[in-house]
Amino acid sequence: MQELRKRAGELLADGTVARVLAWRAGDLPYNPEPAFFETEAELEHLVYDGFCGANLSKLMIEASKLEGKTLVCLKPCDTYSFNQLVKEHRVDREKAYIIGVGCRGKLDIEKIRRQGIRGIEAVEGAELDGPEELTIRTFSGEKKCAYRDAMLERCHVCKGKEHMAYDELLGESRDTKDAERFAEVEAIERMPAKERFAYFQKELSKCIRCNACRNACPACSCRKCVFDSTKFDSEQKANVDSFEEKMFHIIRAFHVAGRCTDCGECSRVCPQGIPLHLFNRKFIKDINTFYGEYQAGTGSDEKAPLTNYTLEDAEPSVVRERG
Amino acid sequence: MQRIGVFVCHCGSNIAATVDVKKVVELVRMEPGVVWAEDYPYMCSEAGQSRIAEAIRTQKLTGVVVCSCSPRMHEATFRKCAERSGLNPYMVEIANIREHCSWIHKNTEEATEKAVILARAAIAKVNLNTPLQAGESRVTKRALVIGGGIAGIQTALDIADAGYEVDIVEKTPSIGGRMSQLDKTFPTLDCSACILTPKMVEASANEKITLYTYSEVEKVSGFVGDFTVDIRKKARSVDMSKCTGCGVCQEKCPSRKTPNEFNRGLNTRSAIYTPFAQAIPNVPVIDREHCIKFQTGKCGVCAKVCQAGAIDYEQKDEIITRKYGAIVVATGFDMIKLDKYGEYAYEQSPDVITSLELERIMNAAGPTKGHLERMSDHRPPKNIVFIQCVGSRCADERGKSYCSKICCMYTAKHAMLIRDKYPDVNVTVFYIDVRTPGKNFDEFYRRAVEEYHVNYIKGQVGKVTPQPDGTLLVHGVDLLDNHQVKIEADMVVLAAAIEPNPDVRKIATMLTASIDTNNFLTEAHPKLRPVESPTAGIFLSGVCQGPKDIPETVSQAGAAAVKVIGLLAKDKLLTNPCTAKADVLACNGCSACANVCPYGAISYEDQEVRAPGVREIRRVAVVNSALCQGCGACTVACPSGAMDLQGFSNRQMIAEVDAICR
Amino acid sequence: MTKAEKQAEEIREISGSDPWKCMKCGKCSASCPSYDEMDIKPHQFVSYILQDNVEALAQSRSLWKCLSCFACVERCPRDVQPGRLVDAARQLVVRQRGQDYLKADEIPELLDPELPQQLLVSAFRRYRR
Amino acid sequence: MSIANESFRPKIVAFCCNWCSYAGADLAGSSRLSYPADVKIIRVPCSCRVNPMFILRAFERGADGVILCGCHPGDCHYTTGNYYTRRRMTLLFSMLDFLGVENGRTRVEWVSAAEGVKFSATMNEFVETIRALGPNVRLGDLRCRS
Repeated sequence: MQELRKRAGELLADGTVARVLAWRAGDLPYNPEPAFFETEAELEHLVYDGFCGANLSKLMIEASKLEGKTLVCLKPCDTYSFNQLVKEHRVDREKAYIIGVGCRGKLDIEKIRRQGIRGIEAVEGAELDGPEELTIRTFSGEKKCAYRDAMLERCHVCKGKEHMAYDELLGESRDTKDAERFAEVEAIERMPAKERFAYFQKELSKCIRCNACRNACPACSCRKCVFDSTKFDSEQKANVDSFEEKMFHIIRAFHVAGRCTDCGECSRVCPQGIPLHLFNRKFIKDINTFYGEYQAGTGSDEKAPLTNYTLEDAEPSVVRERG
Repeated sequence: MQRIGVFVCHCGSNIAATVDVKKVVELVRMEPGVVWAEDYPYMCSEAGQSRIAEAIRTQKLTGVVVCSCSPRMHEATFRKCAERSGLNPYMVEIANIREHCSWIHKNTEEATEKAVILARAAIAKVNLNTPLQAGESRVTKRALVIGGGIAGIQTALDIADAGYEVDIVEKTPSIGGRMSQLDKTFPTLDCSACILTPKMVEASANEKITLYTYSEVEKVSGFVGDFTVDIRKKARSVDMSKCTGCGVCQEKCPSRKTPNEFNRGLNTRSAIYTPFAQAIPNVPVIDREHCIKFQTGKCGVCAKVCQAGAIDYEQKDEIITRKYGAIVVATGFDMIKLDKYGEYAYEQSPDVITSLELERIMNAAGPTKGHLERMSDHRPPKNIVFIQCVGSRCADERGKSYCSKICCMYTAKHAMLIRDKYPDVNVTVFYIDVRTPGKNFDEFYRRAVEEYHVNYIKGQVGKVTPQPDGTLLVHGVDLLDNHQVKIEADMVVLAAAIEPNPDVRKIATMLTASIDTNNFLTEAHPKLRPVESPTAGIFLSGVCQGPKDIPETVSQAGAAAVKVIGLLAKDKLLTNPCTAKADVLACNGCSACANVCPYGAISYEDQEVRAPGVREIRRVAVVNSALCQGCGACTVACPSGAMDLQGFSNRQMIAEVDAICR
Repeated sequence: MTKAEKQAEEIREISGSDPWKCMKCGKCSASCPSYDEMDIKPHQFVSYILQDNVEALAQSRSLWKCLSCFACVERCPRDVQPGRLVDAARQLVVRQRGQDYLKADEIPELLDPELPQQLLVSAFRRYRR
Repeated sequence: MSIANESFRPKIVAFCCNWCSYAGADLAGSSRLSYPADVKIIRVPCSCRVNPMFILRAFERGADGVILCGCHPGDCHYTTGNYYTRRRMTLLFSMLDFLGVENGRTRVEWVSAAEGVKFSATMNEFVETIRALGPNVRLGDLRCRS
């Protein structure tokens, strides 16, 4: 963290960048938030630890419009999103100075809470070079929790510790993958249709349409979302029927299909804890199965799966036939 | 809010017999936006149209819905009618209550209910229609004919005659097609070559016609009036400008074992060859697959003997790109393969032949110099059996469901010619039906029976068994006498079904012309637009559209030419205004739309965008409406809905869905 | 529906064959090895069923002369497959008459030493390859 | 099929491309090849014009089945439109299936202008399928109405 502050300060000072896009401490000890820093003095508020899950690449859309370069801190998985935004001409690579920050997995405060740890006042050991165990100070004393057990779901299926784009690297990254990426999706696929339906009905009925998923998602970067515009007579309004969440989430997943890098921000930010990444991951799995392995955001020029085709593609009836 | 008039057509009893049109009128009056509704026996009639025109004027209509037949029939009629009355033609929508309703439903209540729903959907759509203006596009005054058979030649000659440039692309080394393989033609018994070669010469001599033989269409892009076509001129290995056509190279060529395609493989040819004596151009090609020089590097005899120095082993395929206003498909036919008809022993015995092979045997330039003989032992046959409908009129997957149309007549011709030249040969024809519609056709067939005593037996042959002595035992049946017939024939001729040239599928795909399950190209209307493809600017000539004899092919070729001339005579074409349009305010500039556009109609510009709170330069999509054909692929690729299709906008489609599901 | 119509319908059902597709080309009769033994020829069989004349078929000698060689089935260009209709007609008769549709003493009269036995031909057809 | 389903009149939306399937439906009409009146056709220029939004909207508004018909792959009037349709719809249908929605409610069929018979047969079969599935409850209610 100190190193990052120092390096950012140098780059600000020598005029390489006009501002720094990173995280600063939030009102609670475990919710740092994205922030722009324009002076060296402000940098003392810059933080970087296990709770800095937020993917900053989307903020580069606005930063690309500003004068001068922006220093942006990107974790390995964030760089996929960044590349995808560059590919879609939303972010100007020339306007970014990327520091690829190290990552040893990001933390999910809910995972800690689910272990019965309540009244959290502070969490120690969340920094990049911290110990394997977190020490959590609560109203009722100190609690311990393995770092690994407090990691976000997405870190257990991490795409890898390599940065797909950067100008310089800072800090070690670690492979945190210890689960199969599609295991969750496959488990649901194995359920009978009725159970699948019940499962999603339960999950989606929690949705309060706060739009946190949409706001956090780097692929959901439309200037104006179709659900806010009059384009389809589908503008957001008081839900007249129960269908709208479903439609919203299906369409949202469809709109990002082939563009979603599986960064997991949607699920991370959902205040209701809906496993929204399942929709995106289902599409990714289907795309891999039907059209060959595809990972958005690797920086290749490959056509996106939904703007591409082959003469021998599977017919839609394949869905019915596989039962 | 629009002021919509709804006009419900009875179509005589076509609609009114199943749909309660009065009730439809009564119910649509209650729809939002509808200020006028009426019914009339024939809306498309002069009187019907004038009712619409009058309502537009008196009721100050801003939108019109006609509940009638398919928009594919009369959308244009009603749009013109609206335009004449001062209403933008694109404010008219059709509710198809005939093909999609009255003709398929029997219950009046159901049909009426459905008609009302269809009308509602159209009304909901019109409520969101906006006036559209058609643009204009240029017409390249040059036509392309694909296929150099009689159909292609005739079409090209007629187009050239009107003064337009026309190119013929022919896959084989010479123009002439199937007709050049025929010996005589029914029903007048003219020599096929005698009537065809003058036309071939004319095509070659006509300065408006360019021949690309030994060439294939490689790629087609563009649209009516402005097609761009890549033609692959396959390497002939002979310099066309130097060759004198003396033929010495073919005489001296040491590679002589290649089956002769022109003679249907009944004999062999040299590796350097012209398919037949009257070939145009009279310039040979080297079949590189069978040429010793190309296969082993050693030979080069042809180059040595060529006085003109025309042989060029280094020649390469050449791709040329040309622009055309119209394209005519004249790819013709071939006979089906008979490998699935084991019972007729075609693959077992060389004396079981197809009719086209018989044509070559009867032809003086053919493998037997015109002598009728068995291919196995070159003895003249004494008993010939003709079997009709081999693979035609089949309901199974072995054959074709259609009647090949020409077999009855050419078999009568063959039978007659054989009996005429060899009166001691017995000729038996096994038929299912003898079909002879056509001028002087039945008379021709009757002559075969009455004058030449050809033995016609009604009944399909069950099996042909080659005998050890070289004869062929034909197991037939005489259905009229009701007994089985066994004939010891020494030659059996199969009237194999004809099928479209197998290459046509590839060509149809390039042209985006639709094709039916039998690979025949589909016409725009089976009765009223028989020589046009539904794809604008693509025309059909000859058997590629359906089985035809020569006179029919020639008349269709002429008809296709007239349609082409009609198109090329125009300087400008009106373009479809239902094109895509981007809303710059919502456009992300992400390129998803451009990635799916098949016409390259979408480009990106940095534009200054101004809106409340926004003033910036953005990368936004711009549609070139002259290139856009209005498929709508981009509209779905666009996540923000910035790309929309005029005339089929998102809101219009949603309104239709809502109206139907109401 | 008359009894005859019902029977014809039953035959169509058992056989799975559609006699309306027949174009009366006679290829079945031309292919039939038992043609001469038959009183109602294979192609006529189809017409009889179209005319609901099942009674005549049930009475006919042809029913028991068909070798079930299925040459007609293989070769029929219209997928009508008269052999199946014959088979079905036999089924119908068997169902009507029960197990003893054929008396043992009738068999020698029906047998023709010149002709291959139905059982044998059927076996060849089924177990060939 | 239960007796209740006999009286069930499904709402079915059929999107047909102008060049092949709409013409195929016209041919079915002029050949008097009937199919149930439950099917209502919406004309689109190409199957690739059909946005998943339209399909979901139909279900939202109470449709029991949605079928999309286009030219056979390779025969698209716009060359490539139906190839995109094929991918989009495969993914969309797979997602609906994932959500536990009966996968018989959505279908894509390729029907050419010459295939009136196929059009009618397809519609008959589709209506039959939807009748057997019964009214569309699941898609209409993924959210508990507590």
